Amino acid sequence: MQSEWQFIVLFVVIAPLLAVAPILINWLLGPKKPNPIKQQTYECGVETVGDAWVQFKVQYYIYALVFVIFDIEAVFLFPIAAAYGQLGLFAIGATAVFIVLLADGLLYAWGRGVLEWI
Amino acid sequence: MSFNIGEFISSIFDLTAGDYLASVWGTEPWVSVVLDILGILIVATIPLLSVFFVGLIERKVLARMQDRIGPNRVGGKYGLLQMFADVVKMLTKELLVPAGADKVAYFLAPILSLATSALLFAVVPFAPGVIGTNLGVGVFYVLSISSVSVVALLLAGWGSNNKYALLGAFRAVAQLVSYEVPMILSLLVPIILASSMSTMEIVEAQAIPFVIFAPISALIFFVSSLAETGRSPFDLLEAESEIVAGFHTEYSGMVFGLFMAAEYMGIMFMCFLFSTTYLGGYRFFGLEEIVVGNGFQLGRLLGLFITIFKGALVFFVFMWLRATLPRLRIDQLLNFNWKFMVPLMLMILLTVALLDRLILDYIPQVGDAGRAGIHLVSNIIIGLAGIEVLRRSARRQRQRHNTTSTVLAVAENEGAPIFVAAEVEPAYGHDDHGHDAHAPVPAH
Amino acid sequence: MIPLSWYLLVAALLFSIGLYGVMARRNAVAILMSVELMLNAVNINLIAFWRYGSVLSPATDTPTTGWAWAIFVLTVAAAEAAVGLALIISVYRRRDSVIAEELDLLKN
Amino acid sequence: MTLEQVIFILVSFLTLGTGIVVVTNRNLFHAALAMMASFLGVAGLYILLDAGFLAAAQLLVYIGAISILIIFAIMLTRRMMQAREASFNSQSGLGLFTAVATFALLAAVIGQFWWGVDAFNGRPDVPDTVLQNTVSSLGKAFVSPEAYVVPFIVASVLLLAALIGAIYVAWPTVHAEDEA
Repeated sequence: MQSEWQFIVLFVVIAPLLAVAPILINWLLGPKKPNPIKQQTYECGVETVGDAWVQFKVQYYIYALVFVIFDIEAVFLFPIAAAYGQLGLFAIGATAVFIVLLADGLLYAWGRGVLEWI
Repeated sequence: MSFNIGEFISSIFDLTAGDYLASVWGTEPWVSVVLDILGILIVATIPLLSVFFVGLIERKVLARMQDRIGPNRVGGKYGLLQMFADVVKMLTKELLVPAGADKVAYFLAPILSLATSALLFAVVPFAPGVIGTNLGVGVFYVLSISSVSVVALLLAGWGSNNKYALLGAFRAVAQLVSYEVPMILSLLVPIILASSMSTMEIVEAQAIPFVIFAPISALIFFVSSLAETGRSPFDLLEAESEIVAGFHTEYSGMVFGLFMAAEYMGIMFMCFLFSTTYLGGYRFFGLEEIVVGNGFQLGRLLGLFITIFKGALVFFVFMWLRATLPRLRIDQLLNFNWKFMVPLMLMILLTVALLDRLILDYIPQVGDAGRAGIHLVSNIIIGLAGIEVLRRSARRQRQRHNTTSTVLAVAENEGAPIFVAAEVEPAYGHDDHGHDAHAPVPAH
Repeated sequence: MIPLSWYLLVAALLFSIGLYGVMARRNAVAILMSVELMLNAVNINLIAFWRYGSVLSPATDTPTTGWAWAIFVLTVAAAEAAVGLALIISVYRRRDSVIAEELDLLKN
Repeated sequence: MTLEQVIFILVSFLTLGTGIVVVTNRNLFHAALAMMASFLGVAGLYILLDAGFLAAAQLLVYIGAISILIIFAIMLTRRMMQAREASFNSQSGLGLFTAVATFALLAAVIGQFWWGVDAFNGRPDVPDTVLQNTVSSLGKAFVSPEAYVVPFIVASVLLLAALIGAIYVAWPTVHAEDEA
């Protein structure tokens, strides 16, 4: 383990404790008198109807999908950008091909109309 | 080497207390662990505590912009203790768990939200050599942590067992993941220009701030950081006219306070990240010799002040926009991202990558200033072209609206999901796709 | 010090857990999640062998084989999840079911 | 025990324990949560193996993107999630047997070749500069003709195909509506 990552590992352990402490204090200090009316979920003042599930549009999935593809692109592009000083024109060309191919995907999604919010 | 209180205090002013303690304690493994834990406590708690301050400032500034006074009772004339009073109130409220809630998800959400916001600060370079940990992949680390924070919203929405919370969470996630794409692309530009991913080295490379190299890309980064932190005009995460309070509808007391604190910490971090990647971090034209040089003991402190000053400047623009702009509709928001910012940013990225290579290979004699000038010109040309395209498409859209009959125009407007009702599909199952919710759904 | 075999054992266990999930779960989404676990196990192996093996090789440049293939596995995993979930959503819309056994469209 | 060993054991327990939850929990949402924790554990293993960049990539891609995709899919198909049916199929016994047999085989191979071999008892010492250069070497390798430029371009074609295919499949057409 490199020393700079040791910091991150310890931080990942400690950071949630920062959030747990206020919740614990709140639990200790606050009153504890729950009742069914108080615990009802909020629905603009009327009684709650059914459970929380509604049928979602497939649109949400599409946005996440395009995002996943660009995320992977980032995983490739960040090391290349970090090595930019040592790259030649061929490398830039290959990266450009990579980006243009993925931009094609975006164009397809656009042309197909899946990016329209309906 | 033995401990000397005078040297210790002077090392604190020099912002090198860690190095001093390391030299006193030696090189045993536990020393690095203890020093890391001390560093983590500093890096995590100072942003957390400055939320008190930043929140108050924002309330005061917003109030002044809207011709109000703002908090002015608690803690004297300026309401200095207002945020403390708020926290005391939050801490003494009942910890309510809504009926039917998924307790694991319900409590994990605020914890994850705050933890990720705190983790972001590990790589902010505050002054030369003053950084939580100088990761070689700093900017990439920031991206990965901020993409984890999206999960917290989903957990909150799911855990609350509330329709508005779930819808709000879904919308928020759609917005955040969409705007993460231009943010990724615009962060690549400083990395290319500095040829490194480490935040420290990006700052070191900015003899001329990168905002001068690529102002349009800086603007795109700024806009997407607004959207990532859910600030106005992109505050659809909590659009109270549509989805009550979004994903934190069912949260109250300190659990809600944690979401609030995480939001402010995220905003502060984005301000620092913008000033690190585009505004030159702790460097400032004339002062950088003093800041970077080691001869003067106040050098690092000066760097700290410059960093905070730049961050505060960006934060002021955040507040200014919040006081000025109305909220966007979600279709406008997503269209603007996918159909304008992402293509434009791809163009800028390709141009910067190609141009910089050509400059470095063929005309290295132009120096830093010439390089900046060439990039600036190309960037502005692309930006103007983008704006022209935008204007044309807006004109086309207006013409289309004018030619269609008024009735149709109204119907089109209603088709846009201004109301929750338009977004909730009837739960018939078969067609979870784009029917206008007002139209009767044919039974299959 | 951590021996190489510890990592390999963890990866083997994770792989077996994922394999069990793939074979035993009925829900298609759950099967997909198990497949992701198996791919992760493969990646652990790639990186472990990189760190214990090829870093030592006397190349002029830093060897990156393990990393590069781990990232390609990541790519394949993402593509697989994207298409697999799209299929599941599509099938759910038509057949109203995400149970893998009931999807016998090609049988009849 | 050194700090590294402690971290390794904790992280392994996180990875494997949540992995078991993924394959056994009836609540799909909780299974997805456990999967994220398992991915986090794997990222921890990468950090222990000096592959910090990959750990960050793991968080970015697996937790930040794929898990969200999976949760969205769970929500879209949630009517099946009420857990009224069995979550295991008839061959779960066979599955358990296969999994155990596979593990036994892998463990036998590991025991044969790598267990207790001196050369693999600890991570070889490598200069820090080499490890720090890995990311930029990786960037160079992706776009150099001697290394991975072909797989790199093929990966982008794969992603493009996945994007187009997934949109084509998931997006309801008029035609699909008629069929349904």
